[in-house]
Amino acid sequence: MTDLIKVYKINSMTNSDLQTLISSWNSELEFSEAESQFLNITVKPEHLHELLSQLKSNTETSFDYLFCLTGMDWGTDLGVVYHLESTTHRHQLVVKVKTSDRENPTFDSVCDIWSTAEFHEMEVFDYFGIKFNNHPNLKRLFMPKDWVGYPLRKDYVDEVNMIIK
Amino acid sequence: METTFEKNSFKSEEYFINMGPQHPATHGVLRLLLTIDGEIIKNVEPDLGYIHRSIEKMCERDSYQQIVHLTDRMDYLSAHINNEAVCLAVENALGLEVPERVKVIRTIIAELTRLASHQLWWGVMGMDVGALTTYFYGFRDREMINDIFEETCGARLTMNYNIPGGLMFDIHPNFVQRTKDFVAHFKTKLPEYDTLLTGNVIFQKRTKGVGILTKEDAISFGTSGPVARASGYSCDVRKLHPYSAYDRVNFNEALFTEGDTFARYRVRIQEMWESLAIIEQLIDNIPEGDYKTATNAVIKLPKGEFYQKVETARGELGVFIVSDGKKNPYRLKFRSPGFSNLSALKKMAVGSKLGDLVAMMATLDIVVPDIDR
Amino acid sequence: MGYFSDIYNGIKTLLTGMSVTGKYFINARKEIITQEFPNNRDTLKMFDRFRGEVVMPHDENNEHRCTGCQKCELACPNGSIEIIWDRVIDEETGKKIKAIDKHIYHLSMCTMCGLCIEACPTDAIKWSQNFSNSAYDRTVLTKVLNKPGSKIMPGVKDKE
Amino acid sequence: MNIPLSITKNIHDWLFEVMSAPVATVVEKVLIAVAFLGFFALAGLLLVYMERRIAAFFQLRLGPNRVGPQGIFQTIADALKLVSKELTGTVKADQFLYKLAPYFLIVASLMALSVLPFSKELHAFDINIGVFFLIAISSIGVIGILIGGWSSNNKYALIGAMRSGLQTVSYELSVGLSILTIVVLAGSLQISEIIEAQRNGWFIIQGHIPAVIAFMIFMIAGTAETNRAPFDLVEAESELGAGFHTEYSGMNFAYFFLAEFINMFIIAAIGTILFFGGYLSPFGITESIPLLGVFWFMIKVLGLVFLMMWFRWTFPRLRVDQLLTLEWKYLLPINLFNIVLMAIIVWLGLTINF
Repeated sequence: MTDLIKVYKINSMTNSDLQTLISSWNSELEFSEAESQFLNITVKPEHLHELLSQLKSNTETSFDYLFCLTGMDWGTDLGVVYHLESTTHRHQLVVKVKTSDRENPTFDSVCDIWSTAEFHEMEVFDYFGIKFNNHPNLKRLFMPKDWVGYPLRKDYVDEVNMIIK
Repeated sequence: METTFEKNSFKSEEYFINMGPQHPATHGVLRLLLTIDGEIIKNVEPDLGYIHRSIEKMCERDSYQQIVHLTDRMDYLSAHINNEAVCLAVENALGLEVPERVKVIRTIIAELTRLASHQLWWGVMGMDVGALTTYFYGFRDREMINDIFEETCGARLTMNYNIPGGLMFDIHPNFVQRTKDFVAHFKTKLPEYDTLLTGNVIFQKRTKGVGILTKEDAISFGTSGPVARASGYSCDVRKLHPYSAYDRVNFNEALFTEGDTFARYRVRIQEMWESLAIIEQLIDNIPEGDYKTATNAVIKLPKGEFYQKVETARGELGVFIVSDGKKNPYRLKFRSPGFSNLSALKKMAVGSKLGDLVAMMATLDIVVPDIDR
Repeated sequence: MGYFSDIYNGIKTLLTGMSVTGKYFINARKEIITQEFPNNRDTLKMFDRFRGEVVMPHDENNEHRCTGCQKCELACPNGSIEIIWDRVIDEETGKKIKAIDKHIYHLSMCTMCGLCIEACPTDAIKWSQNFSNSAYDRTVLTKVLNKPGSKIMPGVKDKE
Repeated sequence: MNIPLSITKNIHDWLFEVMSAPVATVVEKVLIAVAFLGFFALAGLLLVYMERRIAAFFQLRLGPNRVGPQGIFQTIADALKLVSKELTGTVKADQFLYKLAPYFLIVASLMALSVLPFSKELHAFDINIGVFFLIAISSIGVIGILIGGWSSNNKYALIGAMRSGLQTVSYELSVGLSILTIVVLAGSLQISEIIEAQRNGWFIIQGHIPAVIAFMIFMIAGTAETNRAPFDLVEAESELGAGFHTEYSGMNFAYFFLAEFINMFIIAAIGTILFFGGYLSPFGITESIPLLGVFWFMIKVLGLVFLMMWFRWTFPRLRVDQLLTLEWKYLLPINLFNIVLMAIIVWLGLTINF
């Protein structure tokens, strides 16, 4: 059984190798392994698309599987968390992007890199009001089309429907 | 010389069709906006949210014990596996080691859940392509599993048998015998599934070469579970990131490369055999011991981010917990398998016929509450 | 020649499929899997652990085991349980203790998760095995679990 | 109109005794019409009941068993319910066509019923082109489906109706050609003559290989003609909801529903007449009692109906292009070849006669 796991984890890069490699592309990245089981990269919004497309296209990293795309509200900052996995090397990575602009938060869409992002970004837009540039069809996905506000933001108030314990 | 023949004079007209929210083939309240030219599909646009209950928002309010029962209501056909995902995430975050007995029981029940889900899927798959009788044969076998669940967990569908730290109560004394009876029974019935439907020439014509998803697309669309494995992408979480007792059982990952509807069908039939094999390996070897480890009445996770993935009957379910050290999570995100699988539908369906769409939807095995959450 | 072998194989698979359903048709009387539900309601026995609804067992002296600690109320994810309690003077010790006035249970809001029964330190509430609890009026589903005039069993104490 | 069977002959004589000839003729025609309408309703209800019970047994269920002994009055209760229901429909439907469509369908199946011989000379209408008349009439029904689907102003209904059109146009061919194969053997189009020609062995035995092939093609094409699974694309419930009768309710829906079952009865009856000797008893065991012909006829018809139900509850549905492939690529060429084969066999006298 352990052999099988080994077969599945072939060519995997360790977190420190990944960090060395990725930091050589862009010096403005923040790396962190604290409080998480993955290597976390925090990237500035303007470098987001460039970094992510490089992460996918580079043969050493080749993160071709975006398995989770989460919208986040850190109280002051809004952001998106990308969970990436490589189907060839089987290593995993987390990329975070933040913005403090709560009125009109905007990031670049990653639909052209991973097709799955189209639906996930719609979901993030629906819940957090984060807009994505170059998204083909950005609209409310789950909430009614005329819903006011973004329900998963921490400052969202709805006295009728929400029961606070 | 300019020809007087105008292409436009023969132009066919496209029109919209609302498939759903109430439609027999959408398996719940999913609405598909179809653009159709005759019988040929030009565009598919899912319209979601008809059963949206904002489970993620509710999770931010509830304690960790209370979150578990909400996950029953997401993908209700793999309720136990969803429960397990949250419990594993909380246990890993706390650094809690659950007893061996718990791990084995969880694995057996998870595989029974997978079998029940695939049996229901098989019945409904047959019904979607027009063979109504399969539905009852699938349900006959599923009923035995539901009885096992009801006897041990107290409920047939939304069991809520897991709690962070173990199980709510020990297995029922009849559990082992009933499970063995079921395995013996189902081993005689599963070949019947093949003779009735798999081999049928009409069924094969309906499914072979329909709704092809290439490996590249499967990865790009983030598909997982049987849908991805039918396209040749090996993604079984039970193999890649073993949890519970999956590291000590011997089973094969069902893998096909055709990527069409028939391959997805065969992956699930193959998975039923593998699940039976897993149950057979474990059912005689349930170790003695406690059925749970003690946890505090109020569970507080340490500050940080925790991700746990499990393999449900539909694919990879991810639970992403962001904790700020309080008794309820700061943010909890469910990466549901059906959501990503559904996004690949457009890629598969465009250019095929209305009847094919129904077969594709059947093998995507969508559970709408899992998508809408 | 593939044309004719296609036809032959096609007809063969169709006939094997028909043999499966035909076999069940002949044995139809033996293998019926459905139940005639409302007719067998009286004889239908549910499993011991079946989660029908939450009840509070009382003994012959009309005494229950609930101390009014409200742990079930806290454990409930959807607010199905409300406890109205009061402080009364304990006859033995003379101290003021908590006692329930009403243990209100909203069956209409309950999701049968079982967390309240897990949380109860004195085993005051348990699952009953009754089923088909639907009613035409919602108010019927709001139940008071302790019987009128009931008292706490002597000797049952909160674990503080 | 000659009805020499003892009961009907007595009634005939009695009618002409008590009233003048023109009045008696009218009264007799009305009586026949009433008898057929009654039979139509009764047979429809019985077939619906039979379908539901048989489907239940295939599916390990019990089926309707509450109303009356073994639930035999269930369909009558359902019919009463349907009669009492409100007739709803779309506002923007083409009202005239919308209301006309069910009657089109039901009249077509009733007319086809009139040429069926229930026993020797228990025949309402024995014309010399009987088989031709049957084929001609049975394809009128599709017009009812087409205008029903078209006029209800519903896209699902429209798709269903269009599918029905193309399905009937193609499978009409196969039904006709497979019947023609038997006509080559019988040498007549008159139904009574076709049956009498089978006294020396039913045509499925007389014609052996080509007759068996013709029978298989007839059953496949006949199932397709009646829009039943595996060819129920017209109302494919997992694709189109209810297909062409999506917008019909109450009795209008019931007409469509009953017509489907009567059509099934007619196809099975044609199959019985052409291949299994109609009302003839096996090996002539009850030759002396003509009334038992009704019994044998019904037994054979219900046997074929059961076969069609067996198909329905076993097979998945075909896709619309596969439906056409089956007809034009497989059934039609085989059928043409089969007629030539049958002609050669009849020419060389290779038929099996007892």
